[in-house]
Amino acid sequence: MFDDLRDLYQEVILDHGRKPRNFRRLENATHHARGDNPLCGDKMDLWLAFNEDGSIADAAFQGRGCAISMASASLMTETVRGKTPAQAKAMGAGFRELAMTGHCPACDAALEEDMERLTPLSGVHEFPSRVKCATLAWHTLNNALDDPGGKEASSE
Amino acid sequence: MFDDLRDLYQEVILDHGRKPRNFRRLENATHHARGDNPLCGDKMDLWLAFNEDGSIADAAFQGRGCAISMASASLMTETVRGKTPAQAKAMGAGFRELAMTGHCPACDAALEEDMERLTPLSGVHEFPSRVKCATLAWHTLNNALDDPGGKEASSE
Amino acid sequence: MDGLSPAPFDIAAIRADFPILASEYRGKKLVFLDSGASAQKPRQVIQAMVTCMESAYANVHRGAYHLSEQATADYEAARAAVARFINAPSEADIIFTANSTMAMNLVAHSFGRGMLKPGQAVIASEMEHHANLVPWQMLRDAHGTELRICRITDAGELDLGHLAELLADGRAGLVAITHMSNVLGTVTPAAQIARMAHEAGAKVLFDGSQAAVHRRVDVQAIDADFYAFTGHKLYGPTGIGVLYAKADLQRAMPPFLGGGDMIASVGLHHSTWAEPPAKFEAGTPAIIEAIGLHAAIRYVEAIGMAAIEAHERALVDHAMAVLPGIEGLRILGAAQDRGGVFAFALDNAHSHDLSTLLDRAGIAVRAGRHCAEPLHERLGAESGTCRASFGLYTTAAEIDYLAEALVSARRFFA
Amino acid sequence: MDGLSPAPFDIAAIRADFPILASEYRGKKLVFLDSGASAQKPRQVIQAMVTCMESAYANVHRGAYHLSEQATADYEAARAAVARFINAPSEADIIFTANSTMAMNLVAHSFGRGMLKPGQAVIASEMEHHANLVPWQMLRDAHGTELRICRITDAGELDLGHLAELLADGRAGLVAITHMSNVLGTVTPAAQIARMAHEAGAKVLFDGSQAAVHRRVDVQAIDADFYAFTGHKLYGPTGIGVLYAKADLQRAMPPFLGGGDMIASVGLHHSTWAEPPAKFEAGTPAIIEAIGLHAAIRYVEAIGMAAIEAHERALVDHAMAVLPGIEGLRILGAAQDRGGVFAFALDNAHSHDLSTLLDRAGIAVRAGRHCAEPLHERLGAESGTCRASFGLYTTAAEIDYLAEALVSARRFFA
Ligand SMILES: Cc1ncc(COP(=O)(O)O)c(C=O)c1O
Ligand SMILES: Cc1ncc(COP(=O)(O)O)c(C=O)c1O
Repeated sequence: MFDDLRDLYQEVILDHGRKPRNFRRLENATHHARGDNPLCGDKMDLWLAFNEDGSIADAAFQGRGCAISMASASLMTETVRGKTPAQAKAMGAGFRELAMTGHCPACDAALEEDMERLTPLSGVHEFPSRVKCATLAWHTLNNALDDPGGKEASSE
Repeated sequence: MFDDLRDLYQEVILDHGRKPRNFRRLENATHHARGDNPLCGDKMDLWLAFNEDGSIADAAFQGRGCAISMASASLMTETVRGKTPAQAKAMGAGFRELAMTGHCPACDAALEEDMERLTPLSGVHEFPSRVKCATLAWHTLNNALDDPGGKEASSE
Repeated sequence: MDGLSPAPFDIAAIRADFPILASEYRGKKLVFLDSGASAQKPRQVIQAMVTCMESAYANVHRGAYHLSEQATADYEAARAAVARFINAPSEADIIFTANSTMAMNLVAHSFGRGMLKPGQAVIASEMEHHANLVPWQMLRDAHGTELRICRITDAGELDLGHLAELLADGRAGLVAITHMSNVLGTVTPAAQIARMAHEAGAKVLFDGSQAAVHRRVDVQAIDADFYAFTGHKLYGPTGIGVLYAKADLQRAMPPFLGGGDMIASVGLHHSTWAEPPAKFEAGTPAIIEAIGLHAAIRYVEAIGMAAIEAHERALVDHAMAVLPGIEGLRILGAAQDRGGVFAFALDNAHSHDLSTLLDRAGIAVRAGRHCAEPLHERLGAESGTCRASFGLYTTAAEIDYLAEALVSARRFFA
Repeated sequence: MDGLSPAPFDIAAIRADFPILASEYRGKKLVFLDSGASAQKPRQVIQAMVTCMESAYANVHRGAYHLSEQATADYEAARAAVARFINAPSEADIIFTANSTMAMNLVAHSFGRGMLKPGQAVIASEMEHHANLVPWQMLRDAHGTELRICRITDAGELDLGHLAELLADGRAGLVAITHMSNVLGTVTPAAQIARMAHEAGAKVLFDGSQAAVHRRVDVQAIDADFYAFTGHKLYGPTGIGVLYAKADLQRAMPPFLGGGDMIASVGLHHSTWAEPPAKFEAGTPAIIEAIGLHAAIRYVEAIGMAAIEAHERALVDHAMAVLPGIEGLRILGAAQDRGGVFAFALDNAHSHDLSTLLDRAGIAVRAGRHCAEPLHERLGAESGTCRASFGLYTTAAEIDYLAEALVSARRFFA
């Protein structure tokens, strides 16, 4: 009945949605933020720890949400590891573009490989009310980077 | 251009409108009320004095208003003279009926002659927003009779 | 058949009155199960609004020319129709607002700030829509009233024993309770609640946003002090709501918004207020929308509220026969008396994912917490539910189709 | 003609867009000179509302199904169009309300009670509509602010010297002034008023209910903090108004009404608010009406605000050339900069009688004091005036016909 939705719910999304990676509280985190999607009431906590060179050593999250938002957060925690804050933000910008339009012409070669890991989520662009589910994790990441103390982000 | 409006603005109305009778403050009044038509902002003061037998000895008014409301007040002060409060109220009820419907089947024979003096105003029934202009004086009369102290009446 | 029987409930003819129900999207027929959020509009309502704008439009209450007199008469006729619809003693008891949220806020400001004293309490319940909860929180914070929350049972019914406890100290000034839950479908025993409130010296406000659509409401029979509902859920346009308020309360309450039409006279420094209900209707009212609401009331009354209620009861019975058999499906609440609204969750699908799937099947349901967060917490459904809600155009076949789609959805996420 | 010239102002084509203008009453063609109270609606607006109800209707912001996504997109597109229309920096600066009266009341509550301190002053003027006066009286009485009234000159212009005096002690927190008088047509020097207010540390609110219809408004150019207008005067439906408010003020202001859609999260006892502008839009908004307003904005922009202004200027010039010659006719005010609105009185006819006569000639004008009692007192016109106000469909021939009717009316009452 829903075969044409396999584009949106690709196997990797269902998999990350069911078994999100890095789904835990990060004890040695220096940065934390809370994300909130008022539309569905989903919430997530994101923690970051850094290497001495300033790159992200570890990212982990906890929360509840739909398959899309869980998968997006899970994939994000995997892809931002080793990135500098600037790189992570650039990826977030690219991802938002991807989620809203289905592609990201601005994503330059340096990001390409990492962005590819995120492309399974590009199907949301056809579902305007679901775009926020996909971008919530990345909004929360931005907030954690800008304000380590833990301000609330919303995916508006 | 406005010949068909002669039904509403009969000569007697234009005459009473221009030169309202009993247009004065009544020094020996025992009853007073103030009437107010919020739609056009017109206001009037009505005073009553009584005979020993309880009938109305004198009625006078002051205020500003359109030709209809001035004429109606003027005619009222003339017709209520000599009436008991109950009779005056019955006339008021009859007049409201007249103003709203164009006739007053309920007006019994006793009132007939006095009501006839008021029939020039029956034309207002075709002008819903003007009915209040015609009835304001009678509302104010009711208030003066019920509450001699001078509460505000509105023609709603 | 004798002449007094209600007209048979001709669902095909009714559906033909709603142009949008014939629409398709991605090759799927629209199955609209979100009438509880806002109902679709029959052509009679659309036509009434068009006619007003094409041939009888002007501002009301202000003009002495025939077009304005006509519009005023039409607007006031809508008020009279609303009064008859809920059996208000007089059309003067009907205040038009922008929606029921504004109706509740009007009570919170004019009655709450104007007539309740700091230290008095407002009682709401765990199953209120945010529109009947947030205004009382704001009143508490601004005015120093207390907010007390009446519990519900696990079945989703109001816990009347708890209500009695909350009323016991006599400090409650207002009981503000839904007449029908927008999540559980629970219909509350309004007459009994009003009796309890009145015996304890409190006034009572019913949020009838849902109830007025599904049942015949009689504000005198239940002895409501305030009763609120909203046009767009009753097959009328957006932009118009209703507050019924008893005449003596309207007289005693200070106005809410200031402006034109609500005054008797205005000086630069002091003004006096118009008589109710004008006192509570500041500015140009929703004229076209009142006329649309009038047409909507005419529409449902031509069918008959009893017939509508019977139709929806049959749909609920059908849904409750068909759906609980679906594996992994949880339906919230189990009230004895329930209207055509219910929330559900699938054990392996988030409400948001589920609604995306159902949408692809053509089925419109709401996902989330339906402006009732506390209720979802109370029932252990923090991450939301899907909600199906019926209109007078809903069919049993649509419910069967929903059931089928739910079975497929569960398989999809397996 | 180069491609950049505005389309010629084709009055016949424009009039053909307004179905009601073809109507007759008692054999007289409608001459509608009451657009200042509420304008008539072009078929484009009517059609947009019909299309919404027939094929794209659902509640907004709440559903994850395509119909609701569509309605949400349409509703938000209306917000974006309003933002462009008044050159707001962002669509997030636009709050939809029920009308401009509610917009002013929102400011009185959220900014007035929320951010002004007792003892601070609000400055309004002698020529305000009640909607921009009564809320400040009510705020004074509830919150302890002072209300100061800026005088106008005999010509009906704002007395800027007096405004400077009222601002001098630095205690004013808000200047709330009309951008165009609904009685005199006076257009106020908004940029200058804002500059004076800001230099004295006050915010400024413009009541643009009339101005937005007759002029291109640029809230950034005049540096308005708040700007209010109303849909039904701009050829849109009733039930919808607009409040522009600067982003930092929106963030700082507490919400006004509580309910759904204006919250971020709700607990039984505490709630947090959504981001602006949602924070100020409680409950189901006027969806169909926002879509109608969008169509109205598209309509006037296709003609061009500059062309509309030029047309109305020509009409005012024509009226001021023709009417003052009529014996016994007084026209109120004589501002340098005036829009298509003017009030008049005949020496031997009360405004109410006069409007009844004009109505019989097919001419719709308003009689009374036009929700501006204090202004009428100020100008020695306590018993009211008639007011003629122009729309983009008004013609010079209609003004000539008015002049003719006034001459006859004077004779009638002679
Ligand atoms: C200058 C002015 N302000 C405010 C208003 C009030 O507008 P509304 O009745 O749509 O709230 C009007 C119109 O009545 C007006 O002309
Ligand atoms: C029970 C209940 N109360 C209040 C409301 C608010 O109605 P509106 O959004 O029209 O103000 C709703 C609908 O959203 C509702 O279902």
